Amino acid sequence: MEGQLTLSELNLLIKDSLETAFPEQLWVVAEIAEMKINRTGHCYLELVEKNSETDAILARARATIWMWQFRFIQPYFETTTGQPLTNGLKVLVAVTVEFHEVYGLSLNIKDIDPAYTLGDLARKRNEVIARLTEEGIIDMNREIPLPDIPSRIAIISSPTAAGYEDFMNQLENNASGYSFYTKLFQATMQGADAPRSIIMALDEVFEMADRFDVLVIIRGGGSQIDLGCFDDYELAMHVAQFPLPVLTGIGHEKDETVTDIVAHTKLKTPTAVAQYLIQKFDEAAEIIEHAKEIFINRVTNILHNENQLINASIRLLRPLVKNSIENASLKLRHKTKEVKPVIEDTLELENFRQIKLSDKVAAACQTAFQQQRNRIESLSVSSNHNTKLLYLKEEKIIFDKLHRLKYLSERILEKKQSQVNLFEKTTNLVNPENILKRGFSITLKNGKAVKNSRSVKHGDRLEHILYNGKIDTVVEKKKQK
Amino acid sequence: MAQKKQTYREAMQEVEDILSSIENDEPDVDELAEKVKKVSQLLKFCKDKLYKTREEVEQVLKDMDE
Amino acid sequence: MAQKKQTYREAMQEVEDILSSIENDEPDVDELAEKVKKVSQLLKFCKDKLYKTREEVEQVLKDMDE
Amino acid sequence: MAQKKQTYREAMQEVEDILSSIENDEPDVDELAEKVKKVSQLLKFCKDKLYKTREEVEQVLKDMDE
Amino acid sequence: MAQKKQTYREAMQEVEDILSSIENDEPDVDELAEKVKKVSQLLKFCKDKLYKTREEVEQVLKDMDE
Amino acid sequence: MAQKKQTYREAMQEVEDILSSIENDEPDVDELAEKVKKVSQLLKFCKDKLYKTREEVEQVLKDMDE
Amino acid sequence: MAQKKQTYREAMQEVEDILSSIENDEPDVDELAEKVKKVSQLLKFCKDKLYKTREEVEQVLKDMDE
Repeated sequence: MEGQLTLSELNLLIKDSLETAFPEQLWVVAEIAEMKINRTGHCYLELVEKNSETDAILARARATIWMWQFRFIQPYFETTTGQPLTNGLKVLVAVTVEFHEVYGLSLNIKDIDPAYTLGDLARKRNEVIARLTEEGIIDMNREIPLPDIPSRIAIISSPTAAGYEDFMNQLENNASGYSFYTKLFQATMQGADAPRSIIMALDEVFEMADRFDVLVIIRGGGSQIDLGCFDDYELAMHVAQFPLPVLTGIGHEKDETVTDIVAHTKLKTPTAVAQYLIQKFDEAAEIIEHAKEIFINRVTNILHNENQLINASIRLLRPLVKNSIENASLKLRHKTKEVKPVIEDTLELENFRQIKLSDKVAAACQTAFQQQRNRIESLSVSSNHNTKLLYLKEEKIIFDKLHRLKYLSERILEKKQSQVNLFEKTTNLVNPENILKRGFSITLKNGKAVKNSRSVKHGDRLEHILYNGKIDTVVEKKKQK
Repeated sequence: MAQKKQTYREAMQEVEDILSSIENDEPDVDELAEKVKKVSQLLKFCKDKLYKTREEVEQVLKDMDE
Repeated sequence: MAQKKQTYREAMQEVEDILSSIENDEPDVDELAEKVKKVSQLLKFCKDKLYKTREEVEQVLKDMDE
Repeated sequence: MAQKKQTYREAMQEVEDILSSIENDEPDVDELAEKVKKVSQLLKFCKDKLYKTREEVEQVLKDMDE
Repeated sequence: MAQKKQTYREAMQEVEDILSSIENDEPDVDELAEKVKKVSQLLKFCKDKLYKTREEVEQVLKDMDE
Repeated sequence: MAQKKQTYREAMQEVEDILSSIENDEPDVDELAEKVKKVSQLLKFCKDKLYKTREEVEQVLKDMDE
Repeated sequence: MAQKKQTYREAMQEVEDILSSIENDEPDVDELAEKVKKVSQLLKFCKDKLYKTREEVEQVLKDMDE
């Protein structure tokens, strides 16, 4: 049949077409499905593209990194990403499309851009973290309080791992002689099986969680970059929700795994975990010692202070008491001193009052005399001695009375005298003797006065009484009127 | 004796009486003489008494002045 | 005796009374002499009393001053 | 006897009263001497009492000082 | 007897009262000596009490030091 | 008995509380000795927890196994 | 009897109160001796209590170190 081509002719034709179609190298995104390195150092890979939803494979291609390129690419990649160039990684590779008549289509990888992978891993990791966060469990384990002394330790590790041995050595030979109780739960700690294996171990620990204070996940001695399994969502979810605080010592230098993130405390190595635990004990011991020290100090202080207080009170008491007594004594002395002037003043006052009263007596007498003087001033008795005035007045009264007496007496006596004189005069008038003096005479007859001449007869003998004598006669003749 | 006891007033009364009787009764000379004598005596008595009284008063005043 | 108990005031009152009676009643000479004697005595009594009082008061005041 | 029971205060009051009566009332010769004597006695009594009190008080004060 | 039960404070108060009464009231010589005696007794009582208190207190303080 | 059930944390909390009370409250000599005893016991208990866990747990496990 | 039940704190408070009253109040001679005695007793009581506490505490602390 015309136009028939041999397979080689076809393949050559394909080869030419491809070379024409893809003359330049191309940057292609793919996932490493499988990767092998042969003895000569060439790297053979299977690249795929998966549906991000379903994981169904959409495309597949073989690829090769020749030894001389791989020698540069691999370390560069791993150094840059911190990840081994391994299955499951998404990579951005610079490829030339090659077609070999015998081996078929193959992509020759000239270069890998680690930045892309890094971004992709980060994205994936971020997705896991975002999911855990969204589910609200990312901090769950961290929220479990770590016991002050995490002494009962469940360990998930590979028994043969050097890291486990380091961990145990560290714990058992701790310098302070702390006592730890450990129990190992075995698990595969690397590779694709690791998550499942570790989850199984977790379930085992979970069954007896109350016997332990803490769970330690340690891995050691393996590749420093074979840690993708610890970004596994399932594993991280289990760790996050584990009822005991989880300490990780997975052993890597750079970015932490998601397991580290959800763990209670992430440490770099198993030894570091052991040291961490010992450190917790050290801290506790220190706290106890510190508490003891503080306590002893405080108690000692209190006792000392109280003693000081008592002594201070004793020291205070003496001056206070002395002061108090001094004050009382002073007050008493003052009071005593106060008595004398008060009394003396009083006596002085009284004495003064008496003197005043004596003066008043004299003054009153004087006043009395003065009053008398005023009353008899008209008598014009001149005396400067007021005190004598009373007497003078009375004397005057007496004197007056005497003179009144004299006057009255004399008046009366005069009157009487004149009466007597009158009577005397009258008497003188009638006195016969005085009549005789004037020449009359009394004629007696027989001793009796002759009052009438008729009683005389002739011849009667008559006696005549004259002044200074008598004469006898005889009647011779009688004449009658 | 009677005269000693007789007061000045009695004496003066008697004088008065006697003088009255002289005036009214017109005694005879004998009587008159008697009466006059009596009056004289009485008046002397009164006069003495007056004098004595005066003496006394004066003596009293004199004594008081001393 | 009665005079000892008599006061100065009473004595002076009596003097006054006697003088009054002399003035108004015109006593006769017998009484006058008696009354004069009485007044004389009373005044003497008052004078003595007055003198004595003066002496006494002066003595008391003198004593008081000592 | 009465003076012994009489207090200083009463005595001083009596002096005051007597002075008042001497000053204000008509002085009476009969009573003046008596009154002055009384005042004198009272003042003497007060003086004595005051002196005695002073003696006593001074003794007490002296004793107090010791 | 009354004084044994009397406190220092009361005694001092009484002294105060008595002095006050001496100072402010009309001085009463009759009671003054008594009052001063009383004050003297009270002050003596206080002095004794103070002395005794001082002795007691010093003994207690001395005992405390031992 | 109570201490056996007490956790390290509770014991330390109690120590803390007692320390706090000693520091902040008026020092109470009356209770001090008791508090010291208590703290001493608590600290001993806590210290034992550091050094005797293995024996304890192993004893417990042994008991459980039996 | 009362002191047996009294706490150290109360006793010290009482000491404080009494000292305060001695310092601030009008000196009270009547009560001073009693107060000083009381303070002496209280301080003795406190001192004894403190000494006893110190002994106890020191024993406990010694035991703790072992």
